[in-house]
Amino acid sequence: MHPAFPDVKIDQFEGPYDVLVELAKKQKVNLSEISLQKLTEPFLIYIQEHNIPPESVASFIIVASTLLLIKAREMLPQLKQEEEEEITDFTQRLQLYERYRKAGEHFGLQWGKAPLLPASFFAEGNKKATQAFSFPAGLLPEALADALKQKTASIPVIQPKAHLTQRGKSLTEILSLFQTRLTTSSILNFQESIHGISRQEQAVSFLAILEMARNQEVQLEQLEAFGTLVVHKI
Amino acid sequence: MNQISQRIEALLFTAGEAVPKTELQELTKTSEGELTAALQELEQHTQESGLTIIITATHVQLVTSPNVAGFLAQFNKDTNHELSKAALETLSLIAYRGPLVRFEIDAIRGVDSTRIIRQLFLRGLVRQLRMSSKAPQYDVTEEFLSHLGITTKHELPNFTELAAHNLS
Amino acid sequence: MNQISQRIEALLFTAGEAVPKTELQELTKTSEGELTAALQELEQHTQESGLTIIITATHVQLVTSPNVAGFLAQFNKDTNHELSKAALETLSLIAYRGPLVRFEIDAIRGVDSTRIIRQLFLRGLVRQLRMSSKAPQYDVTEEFLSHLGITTKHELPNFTELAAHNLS
Repeated sequence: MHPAFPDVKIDQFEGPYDVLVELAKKQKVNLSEISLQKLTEPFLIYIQEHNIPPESVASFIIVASTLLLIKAREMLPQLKQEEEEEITDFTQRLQLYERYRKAGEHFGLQWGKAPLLPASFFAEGNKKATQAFSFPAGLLPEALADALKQKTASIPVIQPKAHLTQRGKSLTEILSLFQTRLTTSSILNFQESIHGISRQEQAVSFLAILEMARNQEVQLEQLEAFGTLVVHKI
Repeated sequence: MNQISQRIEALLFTAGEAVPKTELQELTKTSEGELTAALQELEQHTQESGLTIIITATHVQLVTSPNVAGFLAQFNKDTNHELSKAALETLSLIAYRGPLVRFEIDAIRGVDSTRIIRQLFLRGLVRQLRMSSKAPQYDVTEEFLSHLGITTKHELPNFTELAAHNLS
Repeated sequence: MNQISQRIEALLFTAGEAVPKTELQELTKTSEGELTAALQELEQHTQESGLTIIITATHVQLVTSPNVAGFLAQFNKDTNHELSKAALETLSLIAYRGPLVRFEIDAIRGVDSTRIIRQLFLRGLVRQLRMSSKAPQYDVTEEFLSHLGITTKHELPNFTELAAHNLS
């Protein structure tokens, strides 16, 4: 099991995330006064720093989206009626889930404490057939190969739904690449500096110089659309 | 015990693992009702014994009795039985509300359960009931019950309440 | 039955073979006299059951009862028949992809393979590998390989290709 997630620490509330959801549902905490960014930031930092299993991230997303829904409802009263039904469904589902989750915890405590054991559980080594060996008449190795080929051919091949691309350089890596280059020269031609690298890295490079411009490390100059993009060091 | 119960006990013993009820019926040439009666008698017979039977919707298995589970546990050095949080809640849903299809599990958990169900399946803790055209239904196995030290689902805590499909 | 008899029955069941009396005494912390009494009670209990115990001067073993010997014998008779398509398929899976647990075989075949595996097991073509509390794995036996005229699985036709776990 993963270590407990960090608690929420904001002016209005301090404690676990799911408790906050409960309170919000009972309107004991006014979500319209809470910044959702402040609420989720510590969590996002936490998952960057720790290796969290996807299931746990998923359960956090459920909590976060419930908060978002409740908050949206409070801020936009006209939505209230439409959403009312969905929220009731949602709350019911969460309650149902909670009951089985608790029951499952009990399984965890009891698991393997006093198991009922199958025959030969403590048998030494490998269990062999006690009956006489009887080899099937006329069985050839080729027949086995054919049987398996036929079986595997009958299994439909699952087409992947998502494609993974080879990971190129990250934004941080490309950022530092530009920063290094700009220590030696104060002007760069963007098109020249991205010549010959993959499209994915070209896109990341563009993001990198935008980020640098935002941080006022560089100034960008382009005289006409699709023209030469010049990067000036500030 | 009557002859059918004796034969079933011997078949379960030689099998060494869970046997489908349909196979027991076929091998002993009995109807569903006769099998149920025979299993009941066998269960009665094992009441004060070191062995008992686990019965699920589809299978029967001869195992050591809860009477001696504490005694045997001392010899069982295998302690690798940790289950993840996701595994526990999925098992709980399947145990109490099963047999059920994956969609129902997803709907209550609020996340896709394909991966976790597959893990449970490979560990022998759940099985698919229908493998033909329709979406497969899942139910817990004898292996699952045996790890909890019980012989039927009905011994699960609050079974009647949590097995009811319309929870208030 | 009393507690000692129950414990002994469970120990014999999980041992899967003859157990030395001295070992039973040690495990149940009993004297020779207590063990003899407990075995007597166990024998009494199995009087009308599908199982019984064989007691020799030094060992005890849990076996199927003479009551059901005739019934069980019929399953050993027709062993020299050719393999059915299902059996061939299962055997090829175990030969090329083994060791496999039953659930993996079920998953690839798409049907419950319990019975077929047991037939192969009883014919000595496959054996069970039991790794502590996990589900047993199946693999082909040496006798099986030697009857095919080969000494290792790797000599099976197209072994490398067919044993690969990723189906293309």
